[in-house]
Amino acid sequence: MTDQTASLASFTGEEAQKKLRKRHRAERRFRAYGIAAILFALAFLCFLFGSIFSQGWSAFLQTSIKLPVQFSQEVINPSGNPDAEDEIFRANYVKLARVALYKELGVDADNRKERRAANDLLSRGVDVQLRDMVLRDPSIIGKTEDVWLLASDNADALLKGSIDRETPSDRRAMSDQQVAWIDQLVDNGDMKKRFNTGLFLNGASSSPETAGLGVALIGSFFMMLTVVLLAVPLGVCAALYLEEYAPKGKIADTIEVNINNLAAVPSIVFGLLGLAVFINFFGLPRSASLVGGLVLTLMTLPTIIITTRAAIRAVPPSIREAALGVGASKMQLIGHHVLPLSLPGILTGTIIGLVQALGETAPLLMIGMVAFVVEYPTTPLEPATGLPVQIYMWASSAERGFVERTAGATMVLLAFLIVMNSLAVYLRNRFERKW
Amino acid sequence: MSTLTILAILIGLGIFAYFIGRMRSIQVCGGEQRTLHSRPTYHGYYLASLTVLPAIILLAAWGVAERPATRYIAMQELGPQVLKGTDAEKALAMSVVDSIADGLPELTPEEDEVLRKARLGFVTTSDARDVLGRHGVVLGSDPGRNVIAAADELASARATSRIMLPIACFAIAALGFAWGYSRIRPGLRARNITESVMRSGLFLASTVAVLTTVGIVLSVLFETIHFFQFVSPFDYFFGTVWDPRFATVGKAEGQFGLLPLLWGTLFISAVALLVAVPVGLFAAIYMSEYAGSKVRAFAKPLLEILAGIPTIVYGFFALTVFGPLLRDLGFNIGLDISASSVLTAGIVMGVMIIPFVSSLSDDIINAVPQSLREGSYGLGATQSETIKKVILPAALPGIVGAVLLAASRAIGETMIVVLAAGIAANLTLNPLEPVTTITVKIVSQLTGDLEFNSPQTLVAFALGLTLFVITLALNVYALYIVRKYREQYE
Amino acid sequence: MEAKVEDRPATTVEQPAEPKEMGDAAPSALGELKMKATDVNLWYGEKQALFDVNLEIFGQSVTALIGPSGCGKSTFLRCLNRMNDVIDICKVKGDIRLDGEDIYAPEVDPVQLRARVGMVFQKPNPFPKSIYENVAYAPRLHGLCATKAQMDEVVETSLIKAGLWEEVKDRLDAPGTGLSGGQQQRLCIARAISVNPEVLLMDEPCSALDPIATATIETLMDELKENLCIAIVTHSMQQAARVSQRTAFFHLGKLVEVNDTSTIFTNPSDQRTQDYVTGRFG
Amino acid sequence: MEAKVEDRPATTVEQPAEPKEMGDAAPSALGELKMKATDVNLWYGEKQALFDVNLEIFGQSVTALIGPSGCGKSTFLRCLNRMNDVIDICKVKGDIRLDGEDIYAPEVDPVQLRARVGMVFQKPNPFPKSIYENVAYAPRLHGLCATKAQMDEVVETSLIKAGLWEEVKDRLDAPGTGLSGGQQQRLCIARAISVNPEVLLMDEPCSALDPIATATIETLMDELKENLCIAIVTHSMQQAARVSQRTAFFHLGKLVEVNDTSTIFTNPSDQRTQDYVTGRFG
Amino acid sequence: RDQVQIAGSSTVLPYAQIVAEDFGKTYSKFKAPVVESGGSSAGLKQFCKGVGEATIDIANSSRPIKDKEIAACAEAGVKNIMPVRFGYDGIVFATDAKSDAWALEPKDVYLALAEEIPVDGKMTANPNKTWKDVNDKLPDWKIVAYIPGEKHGTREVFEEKVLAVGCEAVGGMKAHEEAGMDEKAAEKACVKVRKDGGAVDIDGDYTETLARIQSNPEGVGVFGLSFYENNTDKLNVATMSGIAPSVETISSGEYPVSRPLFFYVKKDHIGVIPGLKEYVEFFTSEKMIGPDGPLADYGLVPLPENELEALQEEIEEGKVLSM
Ligand SMILES: Nc1ncnc2c1ncn2[C@@H]1O[C@H](COP(=O)(O)OP(=O)(O)OP(=O)(O)O)[C@@H](O)[C@H]1O
Ligand SMILES: Nc1ncnc2c1ncn2[C@@H]1O[C@H](COP(=O)(O)OP(=O)(O)OP(=O)(O)O)[C@@H](O)[C@H]1O
Ligand SMILES: [Mg+2]
Ligand SMILES: [Mg+2]
Ligand SMILES: O=P([O-])([O-])[O-]
Repeated sequence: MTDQTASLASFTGEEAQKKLRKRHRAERRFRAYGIAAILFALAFLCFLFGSIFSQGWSAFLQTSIKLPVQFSQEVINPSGNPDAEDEIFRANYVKLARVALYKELGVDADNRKERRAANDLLSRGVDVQLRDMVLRDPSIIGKTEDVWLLASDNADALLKGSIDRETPSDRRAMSDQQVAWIDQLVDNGDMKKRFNTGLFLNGASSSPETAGLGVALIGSFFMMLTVVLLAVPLGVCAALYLEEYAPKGKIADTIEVNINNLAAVPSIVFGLLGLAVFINFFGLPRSASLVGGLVLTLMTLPTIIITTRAAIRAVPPSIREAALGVGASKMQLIGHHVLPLSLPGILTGTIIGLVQALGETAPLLMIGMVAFVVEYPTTPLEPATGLPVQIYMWASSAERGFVERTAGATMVLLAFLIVMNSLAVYLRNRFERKW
Repeated sequence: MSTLTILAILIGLGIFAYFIGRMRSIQVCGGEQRTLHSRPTYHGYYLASLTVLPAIILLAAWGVAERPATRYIAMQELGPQVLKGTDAEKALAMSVVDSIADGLPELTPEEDEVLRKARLGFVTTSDARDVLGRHGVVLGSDPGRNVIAAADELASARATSRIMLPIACFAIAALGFAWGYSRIRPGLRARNITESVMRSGLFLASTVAVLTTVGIVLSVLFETIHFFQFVSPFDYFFGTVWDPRFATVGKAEGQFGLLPLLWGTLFISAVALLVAVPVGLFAAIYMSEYAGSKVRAFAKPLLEILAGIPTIVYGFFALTVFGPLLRDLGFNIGLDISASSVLTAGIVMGVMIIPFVSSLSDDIINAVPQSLREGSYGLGATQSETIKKVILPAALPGIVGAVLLAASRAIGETMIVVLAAGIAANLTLNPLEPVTTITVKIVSQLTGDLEFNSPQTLVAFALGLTLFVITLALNVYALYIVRKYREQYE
Repeated sequence: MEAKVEDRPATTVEQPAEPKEMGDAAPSALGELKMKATDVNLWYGEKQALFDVNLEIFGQSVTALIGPSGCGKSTFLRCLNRMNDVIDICKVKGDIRLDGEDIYAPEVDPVQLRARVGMVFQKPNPFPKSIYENVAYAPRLHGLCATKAQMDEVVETSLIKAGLWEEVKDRLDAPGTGLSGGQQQRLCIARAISVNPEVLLMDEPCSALDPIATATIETLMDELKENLCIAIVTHSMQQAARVSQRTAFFHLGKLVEVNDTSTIFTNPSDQRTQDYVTGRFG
Repeated sequence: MEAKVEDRPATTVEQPAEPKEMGDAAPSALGELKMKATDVNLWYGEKQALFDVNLEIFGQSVTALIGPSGCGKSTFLRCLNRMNDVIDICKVKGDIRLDGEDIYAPEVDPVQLRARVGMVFQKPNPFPKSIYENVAYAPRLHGLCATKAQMDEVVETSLIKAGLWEEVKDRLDAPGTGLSGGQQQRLCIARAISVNPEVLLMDEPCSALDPIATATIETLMDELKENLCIAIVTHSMQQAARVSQRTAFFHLGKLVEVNDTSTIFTNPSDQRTQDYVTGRFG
Repeated sequence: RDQVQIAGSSTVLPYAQIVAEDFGKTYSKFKAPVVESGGSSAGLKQFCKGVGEATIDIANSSRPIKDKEIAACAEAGVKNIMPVRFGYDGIVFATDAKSDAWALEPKDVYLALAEEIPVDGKMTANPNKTWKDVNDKLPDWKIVAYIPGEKHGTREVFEEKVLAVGCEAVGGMKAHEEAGMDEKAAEKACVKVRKDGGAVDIDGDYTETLARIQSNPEGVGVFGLSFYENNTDKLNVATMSGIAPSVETISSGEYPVSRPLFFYVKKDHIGVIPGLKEYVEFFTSEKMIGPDGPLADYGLVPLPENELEALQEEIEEGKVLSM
């Protein structure tokens, strides 16, 4: 009884109240740390997104100039033979565009300097633009049509404000005359920023205004396809074997450490491996998205195995016992219960792995996928690049136009990421079942 | 018939065999399914795998062997001077033969005739080249007569193989089917057989990870040995100066001290973990213990995005935004922070690996049984006391695993370090100065302007192997720690 | 005080008109009134789990709560030390007093309350720490022991009271989770009594234990009740009969009847109680 | 057969010299001999958990396994349908026969065995599927029902036998995990009997249940034993006394005594049994 | 294989890209070549893997191929290598655009960046803190120079044409030799850069150097001429010994710091790989690398006319490296 009163006093006395208040303060502090941690991470994320968006949004717009182009027969097809494909292919389309531009701006065609200055307003890619029009519809030859032609990256930069008009003209990439021309075109409504479909469709190019993510998107798609088709089944099967069958002991430990360690191997080393095995040993072609996919498969495999194992381990033993107790075989147990129940976890792991693979550059360097590829690949065996590769290459390009494209491509990649993440969260919630 | 077609037909046969197997098993037990050892489906699987698997193995083996075999046959036509040449010469000659053989089946009979004549010397081989050129076979020079002969041989060998392959495959499939069919009887342990086939499949899948390790070690080992022929292991492992210089300066003139790089790796990773572990852990605690399920469902995937952003983006962010910010901050409080420093790289990298700690720890903390929480609350503990004294200790093994994964990621990171901490290999204790890491040097020595079989480039492989061994040791140690705690607490 | 002993009514909630005029006095056979719940209603989200429960718990005695599964025994028990606060969706209405003080009053600190009203759970839940640390946990939290010697003493006394001392005194550093089920449960009791709570709530403390371990714990309760007031939830009629002085029968979230244990088991006033204790229920 | 009824000895393993000469005959009060374990020893890794256990289980009766916690009751039960195979470190020696056939013989398929020897676990563990699917699972595995109608019938019969039909017949598509504890346990029993096993092993099936649910399951056992042979592990002497015809008492991995239930509870031949059943143990 | 495959130097990459793109536009028959970037050494390593369809056809390089590499190539069967030196890369010093234009001498750079400099004829650890310490005409900026890292060939040129020259000019060479070094060791000591943060190695591309200057406006960076020409509004180029770097001054040899750029072609592949021969000819045509071509526009310092003609002739003949 005595110590009872003692304890009562110790809970209600002045001293105790003070102690208690201290504990509650600690409690509030602790909670505040948690909120601060989340806010810190989210603030960083916003900061990061903000800095990317502010740089990158303009990449989705591209300046074009509307010119009445005369598709003159003499330039395109002087022989008059409509079957002379090579002739049509090699015709001097730039000239068509330039002539139209000179006329529009009233450039003195005899003044070489002025001509060159005017030429600089047009992209180097206008020839392809016009050629494609002719190849698509040869009947256009001889007619005059209004065409929106790509402006050069400097003109584009001026319109977007990344070339400062205040810079002294000797240092500015656009001369005063060029600026005046541009202003004139803009005032006429013949020059404006339009949505940049080329960013999504074009292949690699040395000039920013014609450079696009087309090849990279296809390459990334092929690689992700390979990873999904290989890494996911392989990873899940391996995890199943290790969790359900492999005898526990030294060997299992070795494999576990080994897989954990693979997760720590720098990704470029996987590139070295891919070079040695897939290209040098199996003779697969360089720069092919299949090889890229295989390397990324090996790289993501540990992540998928580790997470899948954790998910499988989380299936309650009572369910296993129940199934075995009514005479299910091991495979039936796995197929009927373990896999369905661990599906959400497997999905999480898969997505984390895919996301990591989607953003990886270094291993692709070794197998030749950090490359300049103009042509669309039609199979996974043809040369291709990937989104992060394109970001990496654009990031190291000298032209100003690539700065915004780098950020723009990052936005595209992030969009991919967010779509994949939401898909994962959606699937996770769908398959999550309580037991 | 292309390999894909054969494969498709085989799969069709497999499905067919599956149904036959099922039917047969029901037939042999006279409808009394209880007398069957295994369910009819298993008999189906059994028959299907007997039909398909051997044929697929044959198909694969054929695929591997066909090219070398046909090429070997064709090469015999090339004549002695080529056959006596080096492998490289043979390979080159054969690539011409290959491309001609590719074109041969597309020729018209008249064109074929031209080629035949060319081979016998009645017309010039440049006629043959023209003919082939019309079918898109681009040849660098006029092919020799024996080259045409070899190509002919190659084409016919290929044609034979194309005919033989499906025959052989289907014959094997039929044999397997017949044998399996004859063995179906009530006592057949079809389930056990099927399960062991599947089990072997799973086993094969699990060997991939091990093979990857073997592959990695092998693909860096020889170059590493090569490297140590230039530089003594002592200088490498205990050298305190990293200054590889150019190969032109002199053979092994450069200094290849590992220690500054190792120190840089550990230093930056430590700073990154100093950021990621508290932030990640507190975030995890908040999400799992305090926040409502809505906040959690929202915050968790949002944080996970941090891990998926390409590191080059982080790198440029650190270089152009965060580094200067930090420097200005430091300037205001009288600290001289280089724009690229351990601190910049560490913090940005730490942010990148936050989700590894937060998401995995969140799962683990959630898995701590509610009974422990109630036990603690029941004694009058506040929530934070419960978390600190009961939940975190109980979740420790799992959290160690999460931190380890985060550390792995930090150690293996390149782009952030290059851009945010620079590439100078310093042995410094000051976090405001730049250092660099092993992975950075692996990449830069591999991609440089340096001579490729000099120690300057080869050191990349040695670094790769070193890092591999270090992380391996780290993982073994972590497993040991986790085991130790598990034994104590479970 | 003594005057009211005889007319302590068999509180039957079905007769709400009946006045409950006990004041703070307790029957002489039991100790004084320790806790008093008046018109407690409780909801889990939309679902009501307790309906107008009125119950007194007296010191120096064991009160047993019995009733079919899901009738709200655990829920009610958890109201008594506000463990229900932990469940987001749980909402309590009514008045629960400890020594006449409303424990749901805003100025009452649940943390402090739980130190005064300890709890032992159905499944033994020792912390993943050493035996010593398990017992020392609460005194350390509340800063009851200034020195190591004091702490040692508290740990020893608690373990002795819980009847575990002899079995573990040589391995106080061994993990608490390494003990057998019965030992673990006694460890949890030692942990709960280490801060000298005034009330001890036990939620099916023996359901995971074999008869021997059960017997040990029942003996323990008998001893403990000299110093504190115990409320126990049990599924076993036998156990309720063996250990408790008063028994309350719950059904579908309502307190059907509460009375002397012997009365409840021999001469209950409600038909449902009768049916339940004789196993004819449902 | 009848000749041996009287001299069926109280098998006390402490007297290993004593001949166990029962042959395959069973006492007339019980059914015929169904399972027979001879000299079963079992190790978990290094640690031996069972020592020379010899036990017969007879058809049309309930055999109860009792004993203090950790004495190996569950372990022995799990030997009978080779559920122990699942535990890597577990090694069994000895001879266990079902209808005279060695169940540990290499040609015996444990999967098939478990269809003949069903099991119900301490904690109800329905699959996270619908009630219907829970019961239909095993018949489907073993291909017992060709048509949907047959399956419906099997499900209905099993649920009726398990005494659950009335409560769930309107919501067969509801998830099995949504039922109350007692219902879940009955669902698990329905699932186990859906393939008409010859033996049903139950490991503390009622420890999580309230008396009413317990009573339902005990009644069920009484009915089921007409058609099959039941072995049940329980901590409750009362339950053992109520439901079983024969009782085996385990202690420290040894089978101390096995005999008619009434004999065990009234007149055991071993002192330890005596102590245990009267609660004086330990 | 119907595409030419090219790998190697990241310095050469932009030029190769322009050529590859135009090649694809000009020849309907051939696909545009694939140009990998991975560094000169990595490119040459791939190049020397052997001949055949599975190997690359061309290695871009920002340095001449080394003898050891030629030997390794020969060992793998790559015996006929056609070297193509197609132009020069000027190397310029530049500061942030907002600063005044600098006039540098090699000796200024040496005195600012060397690890040790002669003070009164004795080598001492570099005491200079600001550029003003080095040369009164330079601003009072803390010395921070972003120089190419050791993986870059540019670094070698920087050491040889700037540091070594500066060293010689201020008598560092002599001081070293007096301190007992032989000539080679003295040369080596001359080009050692300070490690106290004054000289920052950059392993990445010039974009990184630019980003660093933008985040530290008192930094001095080393750039390729082409990069500078594309960013004239962001950078202010310094003169070297009074000569402003430009395509003209470099090709005339007035501006001292430049290096040749190369690509190497497997002769054995010519004729086997479709488009290879055409690509090489296209690359070396006046239209591409002439003074009015797109490469010069981008910043390549073109070959003098006579060198270009000689080069085209060599390619016509198929001249290969001697082993
Ligand atoms: N956390 C919760 N959320 C929602 N409902 C709950 C929760 N806990 C209990 N309930 C519901 O409240 C009712 C009373 O539950 P309680 O746990 O108090 O029963 P009990 O009498 O202790 O039963 P048992 O003997 O099975 O332990 C039940 O219907 C239960 O489903
Ligand atoms: N998977 C296992 N690994 C190692 N030891 C085990 C395992 N399962 C049980 N044991 C040990 O074997 C012994 C017998 O355990 P068993 O579960 O059979 O006891 P029990 O009689 O069922 O006890 P309870 O009444 O508590 O269920 C115990 O000492 C236990 O610790
Ligand atoms: Mg309860
Ligand atoms: Mg048990
Ligand atoms: O990429 P580089 O070899 O030119 O530095």
